[in-house]
Amino acid sequence: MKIRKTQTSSNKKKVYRLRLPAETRNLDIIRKFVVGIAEQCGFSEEDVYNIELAVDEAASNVIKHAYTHQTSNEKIIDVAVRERSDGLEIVIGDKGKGFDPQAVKPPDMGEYMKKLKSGGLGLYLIKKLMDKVSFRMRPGVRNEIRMIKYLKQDG
Amino acid sequence: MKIRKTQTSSNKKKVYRLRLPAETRNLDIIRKFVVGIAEQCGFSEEDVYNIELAVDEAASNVIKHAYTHQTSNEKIIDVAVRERSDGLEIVIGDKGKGFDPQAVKPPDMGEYMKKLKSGGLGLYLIKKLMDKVSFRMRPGVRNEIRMIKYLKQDG
Amino acid sequence: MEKFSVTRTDEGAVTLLSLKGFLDAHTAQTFENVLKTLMNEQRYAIVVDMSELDYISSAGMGIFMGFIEEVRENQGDIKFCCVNPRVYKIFDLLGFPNIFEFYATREEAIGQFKNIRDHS
Amino acid sequence: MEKFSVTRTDEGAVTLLSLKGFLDAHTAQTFENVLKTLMNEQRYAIVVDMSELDYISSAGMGIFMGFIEEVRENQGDIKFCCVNPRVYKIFDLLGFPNIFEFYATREEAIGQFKNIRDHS
Ligand SMILES: Nc1ncnc2c1ncn2[C@@H]1O[C@H](COP(=O)(O)OP(=O)(O)O)[C@@H](O)[C@H]1O
Ligand SMILES: Nc1ncnc2c1ncn2[C@@H]1O[C@H](COP(=O)(O)OP(=O)(O)O)[C@@H](O)[C@H]1O
Repeated sequence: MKIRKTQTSSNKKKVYRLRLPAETRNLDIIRKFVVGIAEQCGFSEEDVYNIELAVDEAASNVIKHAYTHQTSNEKIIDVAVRERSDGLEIVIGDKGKGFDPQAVKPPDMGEYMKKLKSGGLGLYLIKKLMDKVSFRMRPGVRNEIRMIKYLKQDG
Repeated sequence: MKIRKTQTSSNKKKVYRLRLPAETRNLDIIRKFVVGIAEQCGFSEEDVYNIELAVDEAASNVIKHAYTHQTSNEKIIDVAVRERSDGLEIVIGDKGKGFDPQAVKPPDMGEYMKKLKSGGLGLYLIKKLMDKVSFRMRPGVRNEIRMIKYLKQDG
Repeated sequence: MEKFSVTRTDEGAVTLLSLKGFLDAHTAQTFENVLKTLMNEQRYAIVVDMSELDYISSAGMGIFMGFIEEVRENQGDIKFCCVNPRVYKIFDLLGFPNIFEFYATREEAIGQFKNIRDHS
Repeated sequence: MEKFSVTRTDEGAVTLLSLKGFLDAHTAQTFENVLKTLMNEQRYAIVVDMSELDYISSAGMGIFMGFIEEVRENQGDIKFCCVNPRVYKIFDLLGFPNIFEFYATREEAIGQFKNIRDHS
Protein backbone atom coordinates (compact mmCIF):
# COMPACT_ATOMS: atom_id res chain seq x y z
CA MET A 1 0.00 0.00 0.00
CA LYS A 2 1.39 3.33 -1.04
CA ILE A 3 0.87 5.54 1.95
CA ARG A 4 2.03 8.64 0.16
CA LYS A 5 -0.38 8.11 -2.71
CA THR A 6 -3.24 7.50 -0.31
CA GLN A 7 -2.48 10.69 1.56
CA THR A 8 -2.38 12.69 -1.61
CA SER A 9 -5.67 11.36 -2.79
CA SER A 10 -7.25 11.93 0.58
CA ASN A 11 -6.03 15.52 0.50
CA LYS A 12 -7.46 15.84 -2.96
CA LYS A 13 -10.84 14.83 -1.69
CA LYS A 14 -11.09 17.78 0.64
CA VAL A 15 -11.56 20.32 -2.09
CA TYR A 16 -14.83 22.13 -2.62
CA ARG A 17 -15.37 23.85 -5.94
CA LEU A 18 -17.98 26.33 -7.01
CA ARG A 19 -18.26 28.03 -10.39
CA LEU A 20 -20.99 30.47 -11.27
CA PRO A 21 -21.86 33.55 -13.31
CA ALA A 22 -20.13 36.74 -12.13
CA GLU A 23 -23.29 38.54 -10.99
CA THR A 24 -23.92 40.32 -7.71
CA ARG A 25 -27.07 38.31 -7.08
CA ASN A 26 -24.89 35.22 -6.73
CA LEU A 27 -22.88 36.65 -3.82
CA ASP A 28 -25.38 35.12 -1.47
CA ILE A 29 -24.80 31.64 -2.90
CA ILE A 30 -21.04 32.08 -2.67
CA ARG A 31 -21.24 33.21 0.95
CA LYS A 32 -23.44 30.30 1.99
CA PHE A 33 -21.11 27.85 0.28
CA VAL A 34 -18.08 29.15 2.13
CA VAL A 35 -19.87 29.54 5.46
CA GLY A 36 -21.05 25.93 5.27
CA ILE A 37 -17.52 24.66 4.82
CA ALA A 38 -15.97 26.96 7.41
CA GLU A 39 -18.55 25.88 10.00
CA GLN A 40 -17.77 22.22 9.37
CA CYS A 41 -14.06 22.92 9.83
CA GLY A 42 -14.59 24.14 13.34
CA PHE A 43 -13.86 27.84 12.96
CA SER A 44 -15.26 30.12 15.63
CA GLU A 45 -18.36 32.10 14.75
CA GLU A 46 -16.23 35.23 14.43
CA ASP A 47 -13.76 33.59 12.07
CA VAL A 48 -16.57 32.14 9.96
CA TYR A 49 -17.83 35.69 9.60
CA ASN A 50 -14.38 36.98 8.70
CA ILE A 51 -13.93 34.32 6.05
CA GLU A 52 -17.42 35.01 4.70
CA LEU A 53 -16.65 38.70 4.34
CA ALA A 54 -13.21 38.19 2.79
CA VAL A 55 -14.68 35.87 0.17
CA ASP A 56 -17.54 38.26 -0.50
CA GLU A 57 -15.03 41.09 -1.05
CA ALA A 58 -12.91 39.05 -3.45
CA ALA A 59 -15.98 37.87 -5.36
CA SER A 60 -17.45 41.39 -5.46
CA ASN A 61 -14.17 42.56 -7.00
CA VAL A 62 -14.41 39.97 -9.75
CA ILE A 63 -17.99 41.03 -10.49
CA LYS A 64 -17.16 44.73 -10.43
CA HIS A 65 -13.76 44.85 -12.06
CA ALA A 66 -12.66 41.67 -13.82
CA TYR A 67 -14.87 41.77 -16.89
CA THR A 68 -15.14 45.45 -17.76
CA HIS A 69 -14.34 46.07 -21.45
CA GLN A 70 -14.97 42.45 -22.19
CA THR A 71 -18.03 41.02 -23.86
CA SER A 72 -16.95 37.73 -25.37
CA ASN A 73 -15.45 35.80 -22.49
CA GLU A 74 -17.44 33.70 -20.16
CA LYS A 75 -17.98 35.90 -17.13
CA ILE A 76 -17.51 33.45 -14.32
CA ILE A 77 -16.24 33.29 -10.77
CA ASP A 78 -14.42 30.22 -9.52
CA VAL A 79 -14.23 29.47 -5.84
CA ALA A 80 -12.07 26.62 -4.59
CA VAL A 81 -11.86 25.83 -0.90
CA ARG A 82 -9.27 23.40 0.32
CA GLU A 83 -9.40 21.94 3.81
CA ARG A 84 -5.98 21.84 5.38
CA SER A 85 -5.09 20.33 8.70
CA ASP A 86 -4.35 23.84 9.95
CA GLY A 87 -7.19 25.76 8.34
CA LEU A 88 -8.78 26.70 5.04
CA GLU A 89 -7.21 27.83 1.80
CA ILE A 90 -9.56 29.68 -0.50
CA VAL A 91 -8.88 30.66 -4.10
CA ILE A 92 -11.15 33.03 -5.98
CA GLY A 93 -10.44 32.97 -9.70
CA ASP A 94 -11.65 34.82 -12.77
CA LYS A 95 -10.90 34.89 -16.51
CA GLY A 96 -10.94 38.67 -16.71
CA LYS A 97 -8.43 41.43 -17.27
CA GLY A 98 -6.41 41.01 -14.08
CA PHE A 99 -4.71 43.84 -12.18
CA ASP A 100 -1.55 44.75 -10.35
CA PRO A 101 -2.16 44.12 -6.63
CA GLN A 102 1.03 46.05 -5.76
CA ALA A 103 -0.40 49.16 -7.34
CA VAL A 104 -3.43 49.15 -5.05
CA LYS A 105 -2.65 51.41 -2.12
CA PRO A 106 -4.24 50.86 1.29
CA PRO A 107 -6.96 53.46 1.81
CA ASP A 108 -6.08 56.52 3.87
CA MET A 109 -9.25 57.46 5.65
CA GLY A 110 -8.39 61.14 5.88
CA GLU A 111 -7.63 61.41 2.21
CA TYR A 112 -10.55 59.13 1.58
CA MET A 113 -12.93 61.68 3.01
CA LYS A 114 -11.52 64.36 0.78
CA LYS A 115 -11.62 62.38 -2.39
CA LEU A 116 -14.93 60.78 -1.56
CA LYS A 117 -14.06 57.97 -3.80
CA SER A 118 -16.08 55.03 -2.62
CA GLY A 119 -13.76 52.13 -3.12
CA GLY A 120 -10.39 50.70 -2.32
CA LEU A 121 -11.70 49.09 0.85
CA GLY A 122 -12.07 45.53 -0.37
CA LEU A 123 -8.47 44.37 -0.65
CA TYR A 124 -7.59 46.20 2.53
CA LEU A 125 -10.33 44.35 4.40
CA ILE A 126 -9.34 40.99 2.93
CA LYS A 127 -5.80 41.44 4.20
CA LYS A 128 -7.08 42.37 7.65
CA LEU A 129 -9.50 39.45 7.86
CA MET A 130 -7.33 36.64 6.52
CA ASP A 131 -3.94 35.31 7.63
CA LYS A 132 -2.25 35.05 4.24
CA VAL A 133 -3.14 36.65 0.92
CA SER A 134 -1.42 36.24 -2.43
CA PHE A 135 -2.18 36.86 -6.11
CA ARG A 136 -1.50 35.29 -9.47
CA MET A 137 -2.41 37.10 -12.66
CA ARG A 138 -2.77 35.72 -16.17
CA PRO A 139 -5.09 38.27 -17.78
CA GLY A 140 -7.83 36.74 -19.92
CA VAL A 141 -6.84 33.27 -18.80
CA ARG A 142 -6.99 33.06 -15.05
CA ASN A 143 -6.42 35.54 -12.27
CA GLU A 144 -6.46 34.40 -8.68
CA ILE A 145 -6.53 35.72 -5.20
CA ARG A 146 -5.50 33.03 -2.74
CA MET A 147 -6.17 33.41 0.95
CA ILE A 148 -5.56 31.28 4.00
CA LYS A 149 -7.23 31.38 7.37
CA TYR A 150 -5.67 29.30 10.13
CA LEU A 151 -7.64 27.48 12.76
CA LYS A 152 -6.77 28.77 16.19
CA GLN A 153 -4.91 26.22 18.32
CA ASP A 154 -7.26 26.57 21.25
CA GLY A 155 -10.23 25.90 18.94
CA MET B 1 -22.18 40.23 -34.99
CA LYS B 2 -22.98 36.60 -34.67
CA ILE B 3 -26.24 36.51 -32.82
CA ARG B 4 -26.21 32.77 -32.52
CA LYS B 5 -22.77 32.76 -30.94
CA THR B 6 -23.79 35.42 -28.48
CA GLN B 7 -26.85 33.50 -27.47
CA THR B 8 -24.88 30.35 -26.92
CA SER B 9 -22.34 32.09 -24.76
CA SER B 10 -25.02 33.84 -22.76
CA ASN B 11 -26.68 30.49 -22.14
CA LYS B 12 -23.34 29.15 -21.07
CA LYS B 13 -23.07 31.79 -18.41
CA LYS B 14 -26.13 30.58 -16.57
CA VAL B 15 -24.51 27.45 -15.30
CA TYR B 16 -23.72 26.93 -11.64
CA ARG B 17 -21.26 24.19 -10.76
CA LEU B 18 -20.42 22.65 -7.45
CA ARG B 19 -17.97 19.83 -6.80
CA LEU B 20 -17.26 18.42 -3.37
CA PRO B 21 -16.32 15.30 -1.43
CA ALA B 22 -19.04 12.64 -1.37
CA GLU B 23 -19.75 12.83 2.36
CA THR B 24 -23.10 13.11 4.11
CA ARG B 25 -21.98 16.17 6.04
CA ASN B 26 -21.83 18.04 2.74
CA LEU B 27 -25.52 17.49 1.95
CA ASP B 28 -26.28 20.71 3.72
CA ILE B 29 -23.92 22.67 1.46
CA ILE B 30 -25.43 21.07 -1.64
CA ARG B 31 -28.97 21.87 -0.52
CA LYS B 32 -28.16 25.50 0.21
CA PHE B 33 -26.48 25.87 -3.16
CA VAL B 34 -29.49 24.56 -5.04
CA VAL B 35 -32.03 26.42 -2.89
CA GLY B 36 -30.19 29.69 -3.53
CA ILE B 37 -30.39 29.24 -7.28
CA ALA B 38 -33.98 27.99 -7.29
CA GLU B 39 -35.10 30.98 -5.24
CA GLN B 40 -33.44 33.38 -7.66
CA CYS B 41 -35.22 31.68 -10.56
CA GLY B 42 -38.60 32.49 -9.13
CA PHE B 43 -39.82 29.05 -8.14
CA SER B 44 -42.60 28.91 -5.56
CA GLU B 45 -41.60 28.02 -2.02
CA GLU B 46 -43.09 24.57 -2.50
CA ASP B 47 -41.15 23.93 -5.71
CA VAL B 48 -37.92 25.15 -4.13
CA TYR B 49 -38.52 22.57 -1.43
CA ASN B 50 -39.23 19.86 -4.00
CA ILE B 51 -36.05 20.67 -5.90
CA GLU B 52 -34.07 20.75 -2.66
CA LEU B 53 -35.32 17.30 -1.70
CA ALA B 54 -34.80 15.75 -5.15
CA VAL B 55 -31.21 16.98 -5.21
CA ASP B 56 -30.62 15.76 -1.66
CA GLU B 57 -31.91 12.31 -2.64
CA ALA B 58 -29.69 12.11 -5.72
CA ALA B 59 -26.65 13.29 -3.77
CA SER B 60 -27.40 10.93 -0.88
CA ASN B 61 -27.45 8.09 -3.41
CA VAL B 62 -24.02 9.03 -4.70
CA ILE B 63 -22.68 9.12 -1.14
CA LYS B 64 -24.33 5.83 -0.16
CA HIS B 65 -23.94 3.76 -3.31
CA ALA B 66 -21.56 5.16 -5.91
CA TYR B 67 -18.23 4.48 -4.25
CA THR B 68 -18.70 1.19 -2.43
CA HIS B 69 -15.93 -1.31 -3.27
CA GLN B 70 -13.76 1.50 -4.46
CA THR B 71 -10.86 3.02 -2.61
CA SER B 72 -8.65 4.60 -5.21
CA ASN B 73 -10.92 6.97 -7.11
CA GLU B 74 -11.63 10.45 -6.01
CA LYS B 75 -14.97 10.26 -4.19
CA ILE B 76 -16.68 13.36 -5.43
CA ILE B 77 -20.14 14.65 -6.22
CA ASP B 78 -20.68 17.05 -9.08
CA VAL B 79 -23.70 19.28 -9.19
CA ALA B 80 -24.43 21.37 -12.26
CA VAL B 81 -27.46 23.64 -12.37
CA ARG B 82 -28.45 25.24 -15.64
CA GLU B 83 -30.95 28.06 -15.78
CA ARG B 84 -33.33 27.63 -18.69
CA SER B 85 -35.99 30.05 -19.80
CA ASP B 86 -38.58 27.49 -18.69
CA GLY B 87 -36.99 26.23 -15.50
CA LEU B 88 -33.94 24.54 -14.04
CA GLU B 89 -31.96 21.57 -15.27
CA ILE B 90 -29.90 19.86 -12.62
CA VAL B 91 -27.29 17.19 -13.17
CA ILE B 92 -25.79 15.21 -10.29
CA GLY B 93 -22.70 13.30 -11.38
CA ASP B 94 -20.30 10.84 -9.80
CA LYS B 95 -17.26 8.81 -10.85
CA GLY B 96 -18.43 5.64 -9.11
CA LYS B 97 -19.71 2.26 -10.13
CA GLY B 98 -22.96 3.31 -11.76
CA PHE B 99 -26.17 1.29 -11.76
CA ASP B 100 -29.07 0.25 -13.93
CA PRO B 101 -31.92 2.66 -13.27
CA GLN B 102 -34.34 0.35 -15.13
CA ALA B 103 -33.67 -2.38 -12.61
CA VAL B 104 -34.76 -0.22 -9.67
CA LYS B 105 -38.43 -1.00 -9.00
CA PRO B 106 -40.75 1.55 -7.47
CA PRO B 107 -41.34 0.65 -3.83
CA ASP B 108 -44.52 -1.23 -3.01
CA MET B 109 -45.52 -0.01 0.40
CA GLY B 110 -47.33 -3.23 1.35
CA GLU B 111 -44.40 -5.39 0.38
CA TYR B 112 -42.15 -2.80 1.88
CA MET B 113 -43.63 -3.33 5.29
CA LYS B 114 -43.07 -7.05 5.01
CA LYS B 115 -39.51 -6.82 3.85
CA LEU B 116 -38.67 -3.97 6.14
CA LYS B 117 -35.86 -3.04 3.85
CA SER B 118 -35.23 0.61 4.45
CA GLY B 119 -34.46 1.94 1.02
CA GLY B 120 -35.67 2.25 -2.52
CA LEU B 121 -37.50 5.47 -1.74
CA GLY B 122 -35.02 7.94 -3.16
CA LEU B 123 -35.43 7.48 -6.90
CA TYR B 124 -39.16 7.13 -6.50
CA LEU B 125 -39.30 10.46 -4.69
CA ILE B 126 -37.09 12.16 -7.27
CA LYS B 127 -39.44 11.11 -10.06
CA LYS B 128 -42.43 12.38 -8.11
CA LEU B 129 -40.82 15.72 -7.27
CA MET B 130 -39.27 16.61 -10.62
CA ASP B 131 -40.79 16.97 -14.10
CA LYS B 132 -38.21 15.02 -16.10
CA VAL B 133 -35.59 12.53 -14.96
CA SER B 134 -33.01 10.70 -17.05
CA PHE B 135 -29.76 8.80 -16.50
CA ARG B 136 -26.42 8.29 -18.19
CA MET B 137 -23.98 5.71 -16.91
CA ARG B 138 -20.28 5.33 -17.62
CA PRO B 139 -19.10 3.38 -14.57
CA GLY B 140 -15.84 4.63 -13.09
CA VAL B 141 -15.86 7.61 -15.41
CA ARG B 142 -19.06 9.52 -14.98
CA ASN B 143 -22.60 8.58 -14.03
CA GLU B 144 -25.33 11.17 -14.12
CA ILE B 145 -28.85 11.72 -13.07
CA ARG B 146 -30.35 14.65 -14.92
CA MET B 147 -33.54 16.26 -13.75
CA ILE B 148 -35.63 19.18 -14.91
CA LYS B 149 -38.17 21.23 -13.01
CA TYR B 150 -40.31 23.62 -15.03
CA LEU B 151 -41.40 27.01 -13.81
CA LYS B 152 -45.16 27.18 -13.59
CA GLN B 153 -46.69 29.55 -16.15
CA ASP B 154 -48.69 31.44 -13.55
CA GLY B 155 -45.47 31.53 -11.49
CA MET C 1 -25.12 25.53 13.38
CA GLU C 2 -26.82 22.51 15.00
CA LYS C 3 -28.76 21.14 12.05
CA PHE C 4 -30.79 18.49 13.81
CA SER C 5 -31.68 17.56 17.36
CA VAL C 6 -33.89 15.09 19.20
CA THR C 7 -35.35 15.80 22.62
CA ARG C 8 -36.54 12.77 24.55
CA THR C 9 -39.21 12.99 27.25
CA ASP C 10 -40.58 9.91 29.03
CA GLU C 11 -44.20 10.15 30.19
CA GLY C 12 -44.87 6.90 32.01
CA ALA C 13 -44.51 4.11 29.50
CA VAL C 14 -44.72 6.48 26.56
CA THR C 15 -41.60 8.11 25.13
CA LEU C 16 -41.99 11.40 23.32
CA LEU C 17 -39.30 12.30 20.80
CA SER C 18 -39.33 15.90 19.59
CA LEU C 19 -37.42 16.34 16.35
CA LYS C 20 -36.00 19.67 15.30
CA GLY C 21 -34.31 20.92 12.15
CA PHE C 22 -33.09 18.87 9.21
CA LEU C 23 -33.29 15.08 9.18
CA ASP C 24 -31.20 13.90 6.23
CA ALA C 25 -28.71 11.12 5.45
CA HIS C 26 -26.20 12.83 7.71
CA THR C 27 -28.31 13.49 10.78
CA ALA C 28 -30.26 10.21 10.42
CA GLN C 29 -27.39 8.58 12.31
CA THR C 30 -28.15 10.61 15.42
CA PHE C 31 -31.78 9.70 15.25
CA GLU C 32 -31.07 6.02 14.69
CA ASN C 33 -28.96 5.96 17.84
CA VAL C 34 -31.81 7.40 19.89
CA LEU C 35 -34.17 4.69 18.64
CA LYS C 36 -31.58 1.99 19.29
CA THR C 37 -31.35 3.16 22.88
CA LEU C 38 -35.13 2.94 23.22
CA MET C 39 -35.07 -0.64 21.87
CA ASN C 40 -32.40 -1.54 24.41
CA GLU C 41 -34.53 -0.07 27.18
CA GLN C 42 -37.54 -1.97 25.78
CA ARG C 43 -39.52 1.21 25.42
CA TYR C 44 -41.83 0.57 22.51
CA ALA C 45 -44.56 3.18 22.96
CA ILE C 46 -43.15 6.03 20.93
CA VAL C 47 -44.63 9.35 19.85
CA VAL C 48 -42.62 11.47 17.44
CA ASP C 49 -43.44 15.17 17.59
CA MET C 50 -42.42 16.81 14.31
CA SER C 51 -43.70 20.32 14.94
CA GLU C 52 -40.16 21.68 14.70
CA LEU C 53 -38.92 19.36 11.99
CA ASP C 54 -38.30 21.52 8.93
CA TYR C 55 -37.09 18.89 6.54
CA ILE C 56 -36.91 15.15 6.04
CA SER C 57 -35.37 13.09 3.24
CA SER C 58 -35.88 9.41 2.53
CA ALA C 59 -32.84 8.57 4.63
CA GLY C 60 -34.70 9.97 7.62
CA MET C 61 -37.92 8.20 6.70
CA GLY C 62 -36.03 4.95 6.30
CA ILE C 63 -35.17 5.05 10.01
CA PHE C 64 -38.83 4.65 10.92
CA MET C 65 -39.16 1.72 8.51
CA GLY C 66 -36.11 0.14 10.08
CA PHE C 67 -37.58 0.03 13.59
CA ILE C 68 -41.32 -0.30 13.17
CA GLU C 69 -41.35 -4.10 12.95
CA GLU C 70 -39.41 -4.62 16.15
CA VAL C 71 -41.57 -2.04 17.88
CA ARG C 72 -44.85 -3.65 16.82
CA GLU C 73 -43.66 -7.16 17.60
CA ASN C 74 -43.37 -5.87 21.14
CA GLN C 75 -46.94 -4.51 21.20
CA GLY C 76 -45.65 -0.99 20.76
CA ASP C 77 -46.02 1.57 17.99
CA ILE C 78 -44.42 4.68 16.52
CA LYS C 79 -47.03 7.40 16.15
CA PHE C 80 -46.48 10.80 14.56
CA CYS C 81 -47.87 14.15 15.57
CA CYS C 82 -47.77 17.81 14.58
CA VAL C 83 -46.14 17.21 11.20
CA ASN C 84 -45.89 20.44 9.21
CA PRO C 85 -47.65 20.36 5.84
CA ARG C 86 -44.46 20.45 3.77
CA VAL C 87 -42.99 17.46 5.57
CA TYR C 88 -46.34 15.67 5.62
CA LYS C 89 -46.55 15.94 1.85
CA ILE C 90 -43.38 13.86 1.54
CA PHE C 91 -44.64 11.21 3.98
CA ASP C 92 -47.84 11.16 1.98
CA LEU C 93 -46.04 10.75 -1.38
CA LEU C 94 -44.41 7.63 0.01
CA GLY C 95 -47.60 6.17 1.42
CA PHE C 96 -46.60 6.48 5.06
CA PRO C 97 -50.16 7.29 6.20
CA ASN C 98 -51.06 3.70 5.26
CA ILE C 99 -48.44 2.37 7.63
CA PHE C 100 -48.20 4.93 10.42
CA GLU C 101 -50.78 6.92 12.37
CA PHE C 102 -50.58 10.71 12.22
CA TYR C 103 -52.17 12.94 14.86
CA ALA C 104 -52.71 16.67 15.06
CA THR C 105 -51.63 17.01 18.70
CA ARG C 106 -49.26 15.33 21.14
CA GLU C 107 -52.10 14.58 23.53
CA GLU C 108 -54.04 12.66 20.92
CA ALA C 109 -51.00 10.63 19.91
CA ILE C 110 -50.03 9.88 23.49
CA GLY C 111 -53.67 9.07 24.30
CA GLN C 112 -53.56 6.16 21.84
CA PHE C 113 -51.20 4.39 24.20
CA LYS C 114 -53.67 4.59 27.08
CA ASN C 115 -53.74 0.82 27.56
CA ILE C 116 -50.00 0.60 27.74
CA ARG C 117 -49.87 3.44 30.21
CA ASP C 118 -52.43 1.82 32.46
CA HIS C 119 -50.55 -1.48 32.37
CA SER C 120 -47.25 -0.12 33.46
CA MET D 1 -36.03 35.15 0.85
CA GLU D 2 -35.85 38.96 1.17
CA LYS D 3 -32.16 39.43 1.87
CA PHE D 4 -32.15 43.13 2.65
CA SER D 5 -34.69 45.82 3.41
CA VAL D 6 -34.78 49.47 4.44
CA THR D 7 -37.61 50.97 6.44
CA ARG D 8 -37.88 54.74 6.33
CA THR D 9 -39.54 56.75 9.10
CA ASP D 10 -39.60 60.55 9.11
CA GLU D 11 -39.63 62.21 12.54
CA GLY D 12 -39.86 65.93 11.87
CA ALA D 13 -36.73 66.94 10.00
CA VAL D 14 -34.94 63.73 10.91
CA THR D 15 -35.19 60.63 8.75
CA LEU D 16 -34.66 57.27 10.39
CA LEU D 17 -33.56 54.43 8.14
CA SER D 18 -33.78 50.95 9.67
CA LEU D 19 -31.64 48.43 7.81
CA LYS D 20 -32.33 44.73 7.97
CA GLY D 21 -30.50 41.66 6.70
CA PHE D 22 -27.54 41.57 4.33
CA LEU D 23 -26.08 44.71 2.78
CA ASP D 24 -23.69 43.57 0.04
CA ALA D 25 -22.73 44.58 -3.50
CA HIS D 26 -26.10 43.31 -4.68
CA THR D 27 -28.42 44.92 -2.17
CA ALA D 28 -26.34 48.13 -1.98
CA GLN D 29 -28.27 49.28 -5.05
CA THR D 30 -31.54 49.30 -3.10
CA PHE D 31 -29.98 51.29 -0.33
CA GLU D 32 -28.35 53.77 -2.69
CA ASN D 33 -31.74 54.49 -4.23
CA VAL D 34 -33.23 55.28 -0.83
CA LEU D 35 -30.44 57.78 -0.11
CA LYS D 36 -30.82 59.34 -3.56
CA THR D 37 -34.47 59.91 -2.81
CA LEU D 38 -33.58 61.64 0.46
CA MET D 39 -31.11 63.90 -1.37
CA ASN D 40 -33.82 64.83 -3.85
CA GLU D 41 -36.17 65.66 -1.00
CA GLN D 42 -33.35 67.64 0.64
CA ARG D 43 -33.58 65.63 3.81
CA TYR D 44 -30.08 65.67 5.21
CA ALA D 45 -30.61 64.72 8.87
CA ILE D 46 -30.26 60.97 8.68
CA VAL D 47 -30.06 58.31 11.39
CA VAL D 48 -29.30 54.77 10.31
CA ASP D 49 -30.52 52.11 12.74
CA MET D 50 -28.51 48.94 12.21
CA SER D 51 -29.93 46.81 15.01
CA GLU D 52 -31.28 44.31 12.49
CA LEU D 53 -28.42 44.53 10.02
CA ASP D 54 -26.67 41.16 10.10
CA TYR D 55 -23.98 41.79 7.56
CA ILE D 56 -22.25 44.54 5.63
CA SER D 57 -19.50 44.39 3.02
CA SER D 58 -17.38 47.24 1.71
CA ALA D 59 -19.85 47.78 -1.12
CA GLY D 60 -22.44 48.67 1.50
CA MET D 61 -20.04 50.86 3.45
CA GLY D 62 -19.08 52.63 0.23
CA ILE D 63 -22.64 53.91 -0.06
CA PHE D 64 -22.20 56.00 3.10
CA MET D 65 -18.92 57.40 1.79
CA GLY D 66 -20.65 58.29 -1.45
CA PHE D 67 -23.27 60.50 0.20
CA ILE D 68 -21.67 61.93 3.31
CA GLU D 69 -20.09 64.95 1.59
CA GLU D 70 -23.32 66.13 -0.02
CA VAL D 71 -25.14 65.59 3.28
CA ARG D 72 -22.61 67.60 5.30
CA GLU D 73 -22.41 70.38 2.76
CA ASN D 74 -26.09 70.84 3.49
CA GLN D 75 -25.59 71.05 7.27
CA GLY D 76 -26.84 67.52 7.70
CA ASP D 77 -25.20 64.31 8.85
CA ILE D 78 -25.49 60.55 8.69
CA LYS D 79 -25.37 59.10 12.21
CA PHE D 80 -25.35 55.42 13.08
CA CYS D 81 -27.03 53.65 15.96
CA CYS D 82 -27.50 50.18 17.41
CA VAL D 83 -24.79 48.56 15.31
CA ASN D 84 -24.25 44.94 16.35
CA PRO D 85 -20.71 44.10 17.48
CA ARG D 86 -19.87 41.94 14.46
CA VAL D 87 -20.83 44.65 12.01
CA TYR D 88 -19.23 47.35 14.14
CA LYS D 89 -15.93 45.49 14.03
CA ILE D 90 -15.86 45.90 10.26
CA PHE D 91 -16.68 49.62 10.44
CA ASP D 92 -13.93 49.90 13.01
CA LEU D 93 -11.37 48.06 10.85
CA LEU D 94 -11.97 50.64 8.14
CA GLY D 95 -11.72 53.62 10.45
CA PHE D 96 -15.36 54.66 10.13
CA PRO D 97 -15.60 55.80 13.78
CA ASN D 98 -13.20 58.63 12.82
CA ILE D 99 -15.59 59.84 10.17
CA PHE D 100 -19.06 58.94 11.45
CA GLU D 101 -20.73 59.14 14.86
CA PHE D 102 -22.02 55.90 16.38
CA TYR D 103 -24.68 55.87 19.12
CA ALA D 104 -26.04 53.11 21.31
CA THR D 105 -29.70 54.11 20.93
CA ARG D 106 -31.96 55.72 18.36
CA GLU D 107 -32.95 58.42 20.79
CA GLU D 108 -29.37 59.53 21.32
CA ALA D 109 -28.66 59.61 17.62
CA ILE D 110 -31.85 61.50 16.81
CA GLY D 111 -31.19 63.83 19.76
CA GLN D 112 -28.00 65.04 18.05
CA PHE D 113 -30.16 66.72 15.43
CA LYS D 114 -32.04 68.75 18.04
CA ASN D 115 -31.11 72.07 16.43
CA ILE D 116 -32.31 70.98 13.06
CA ARG D 117 -35.55 69.71 14.52
CA ASP D 118 -36.23 72.97 16.31
CA HIS D 119 -35.50 74.95 13.16
CA SER D 120 -37.95 73.12 10.95
N1 LIG E 1 -10.65 40.45 -9.81
C1 LIG E 1 -10.20 41.67 -10.19
N2 LIG E 1 -10.05 41.95 -11.52
C2 LIG E 1 -9.60 43.16 -11.91
N3 LIG E 1 -9.29 44.15 -11.07
C3 LIG E 1 -9.41 43.95 -9.75
C4 LIG E 1 -9.88 42.71 -9.24
N4 LIG E 1 -9.88 42.79 -7.89
C5 LIG E 1 -9.44 44.01 -7.57
N5 LIG E 1 -9.15 44.73 -8.68
C6 LIG E 1 -8.59 46.10 -8.74
O1 LIG E 1 -8.11 46.44 -7.45
C7 LIG E 1 -8.71 47.67 -7.01
C8 LIG E 1 -8.92 47.67 -5.51
O2 LIG E 1 -9.96 46.79 -5.14
P1 LIG E 1 -10.70 46.97 -3.77
O3 LIG E 1 -9.68 47.22 -2.72
O4 LIG E 1 -11.59 45.82 -3.54
O5 LIG E 1 -11.55 48.31 -3.91
P2 LIG E 1 -12.75 48.68 -4.87
O6 LIG E 1 -13.28 47.43 -5.47
O7 LIG E 1 -13.69 49.35 -3.98
O8 LIG E 1 -12.13 49.60 -5.89
C9 LIG E 1 -9.98 47.81 -7.81
O9 LIG E 1 -10.37 49.12 -7.96
C10 LIG E 1 -9.59 47.14 -9.14
O10 LIG E 1 -8.94 48.08 -9.98
N1 LIG F 1 -25.27 7.22 -7.80
C1 LIG F 1 -25.50 5.89 -7.68
N2 LIG F 1 -24.49 5.00 -7.83
C2 LIG F 1 -24.70 3.68 -7.71
N3 LIG F 1 -25.91 3.15 -7.45
C3 LIG F 1 -26.96 3.97 -7.28
C4 LIG F 1 -26.83 5.38 -7.38
N4 LIG F 1 -28.05 5.92 -7.19
C5 LIG F 1 -28.89 4.92 -6.98
N5 LIG F 1 -28.27 3.73 -7.04
C6 LIG F 1 -28.88 2.40 -6.92
O1 LIG F 1 -30.29 2.53 -7.04
C7 LIG F 1 -30.95 1.95 -5.91
C8 LIG F 1 -32.20 2.71 -5.56
O2 LIG F 1 -31.89 3.97 -5.01
P1 LIG F 1 -32.95 4.71 -4.12
O3 LIG F 1 -34.28 4.64 -4.78
O4 LIG F 1 -32.46 6.08 -3.84
O5 LIG F 1 -33.06 3.87 -2.78
P2 LIG F 1 -31.98 3.56 -1.66
O6 LIG F 1 -30.86 4.52 -1.83
O7 LIG F 1 -32.73 3.77 -0.42
O8 LIG F 1 -31.60 2.14 -1.90
C9 LIG F 1 -29.91 1.93 -4.81
O9 LIG F 1 -30.15 0.92 -3.88
C10 LIG F 1 -28.61 1.70 -5.59
O10 LIG F 1 -28.41 0.35 -5.85
